[in-house]
Amino acid sequence: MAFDSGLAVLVLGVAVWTIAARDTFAAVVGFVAYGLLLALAWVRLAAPDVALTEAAIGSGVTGGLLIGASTRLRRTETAAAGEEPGPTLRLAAAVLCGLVSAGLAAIVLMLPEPAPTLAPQAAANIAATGLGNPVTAVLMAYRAIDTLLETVVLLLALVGVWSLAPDRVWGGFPGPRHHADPDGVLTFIAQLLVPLGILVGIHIFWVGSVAPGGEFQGATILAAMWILAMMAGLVDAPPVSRRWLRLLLIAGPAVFFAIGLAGFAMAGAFLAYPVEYAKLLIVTIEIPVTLSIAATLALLVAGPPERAPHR
Amino acid sequence: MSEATLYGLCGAVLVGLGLFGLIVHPQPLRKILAFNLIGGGVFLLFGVVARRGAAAGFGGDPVPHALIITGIVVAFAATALAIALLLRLFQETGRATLGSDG
Amino acid sequence: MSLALDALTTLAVSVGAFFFLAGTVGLLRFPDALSRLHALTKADNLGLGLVVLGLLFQVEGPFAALKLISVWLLTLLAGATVTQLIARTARPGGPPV
Amino acid sequence: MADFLVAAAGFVLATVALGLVRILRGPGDDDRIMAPQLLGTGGIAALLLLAEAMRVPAAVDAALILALLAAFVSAAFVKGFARPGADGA
Repeated sequence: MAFDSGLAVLVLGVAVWTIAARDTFAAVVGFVAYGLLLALAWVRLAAPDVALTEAAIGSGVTGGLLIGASTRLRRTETAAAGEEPGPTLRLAAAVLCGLVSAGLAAIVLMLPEPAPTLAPQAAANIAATGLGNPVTAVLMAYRAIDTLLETVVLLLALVGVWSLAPDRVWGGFPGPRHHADPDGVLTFIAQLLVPLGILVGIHIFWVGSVAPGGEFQGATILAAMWILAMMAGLVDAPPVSRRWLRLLLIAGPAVFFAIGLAGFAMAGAFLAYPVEYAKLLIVTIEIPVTLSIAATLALLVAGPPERAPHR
Repeated sequence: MSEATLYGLCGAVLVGLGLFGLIVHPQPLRKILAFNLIGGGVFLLFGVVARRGAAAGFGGDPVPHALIITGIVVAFAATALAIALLLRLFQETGRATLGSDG
Repeated sequence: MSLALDALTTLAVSVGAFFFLAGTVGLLRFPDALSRLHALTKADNLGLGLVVLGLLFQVEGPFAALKLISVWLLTLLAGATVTQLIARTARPGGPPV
Repeated sequence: MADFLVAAAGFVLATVALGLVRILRGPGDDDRIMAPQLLGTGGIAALLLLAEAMRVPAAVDAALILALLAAFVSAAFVKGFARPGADGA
């Protein structure tokens, strides 16, 4: 309990810092710390699957994305300083936000007893999926349509990002070209970490069927390693018009959707799996989904095309 | 007070803090940061509901856990899109604020 | 037997925690960025190593032990190289990254 | 044993938090780019201790992820600083 109180105070402390820091870069550093502390909180709340996701996405990849943006926008900081709202507006905002917090806190204190739960249903039906991890079972079986739509949402976000490219570079390379310095430290780090990271990513994905982990966490690590290789200049980002890239991006949702449709024939409903093949089908979906998510996340971080394609 | 309640109260305060940042910061990047803070708070509130639903040998209700994981990934996608929009705005106008420019 | 193992764990983890404290003290007291970086990485990596050592007395099975050791090795490798990178950036007029 | 390990995790976290205060205050960014390194190591130690204390082996996987991504975030930091504002725009 003392540990939890201390952790909660720390989380609130870095949150206040993230809001109050003068310098945007300092605020981003606070946000990375926030994600990491939340990952610890998720372990304490007996949600290791969420802890893995938070450590990978909430802190890691989002942190990398925000840092890139904050260093690019550095010069605009002073210009924005004059546009801060006056004391009256700040006070009104503080009162409003205090009320929102108080309302939510009251709800937390008044949550029904005993708490409603779907855990017994999940436990009763997990055998039908052949999986050992209830969270993966929920993601891939009972709420599979959510997960299918989520992969589509990621693609839509990527289409949104790409659509911001100026016409002359449409279909070109995302982000600046980084050049590898053969003796550089960054090159060395990338050469060292990328293979290890790919291994860890596959491990996290693979254990997801029986233990905490799964396609989102594994895919995020793979994405981070691809971005690291791009930053170090070991590989260039592919032009977004490449056919193999487009195929890679839609492979996951397409296979997911196809097996979902096959569910009508095999088990009488969309995304229903026949019991004897459930695990095989789920893994068949998960492998392309992992690769597609990894590619989508990496390209979301890489941003819209900035350099015209070679012709 | 149980530890779940403690984290729930923490989540409630985080939502308020993030909302405050979202309102008072003029820079869009700070607003994006604040929005992600709110997200963390909301997920924590969800996690408390999950933790209280511990049953059948699970440490928490797996259904909210799955929803939180979905939420974290979608929040990332939204953040990436917002940042791309912001950088494009900066590229076009040389400014990175949304203020009244007339 | 388990009492002896527990005692070893307590000892190693305590010493490890002490090194984390030492790292923070260095961070607070040292005068410039490079020496603070030095204090931070050396002391904290040693602290983490001792924590891992202490936990090795508790784990069941060689696979779990191997995993703990690989977490430490990965941290060491990544830490050592990234620290180089940070130091080059922190040092004015240092060689390019 | 579990109580001791949780207490140790709390202690490590507290020292890291103290260091974080120093780093975040700056004034320069030289110190701030150390933050992922500091947090990474301390966070990994806390996660490993909690994994054993609470019998959640998956927290070791979280530590593994953190070890990788702390390096990734540090690299992103340094990359951003090596050419401030040089790219894009």
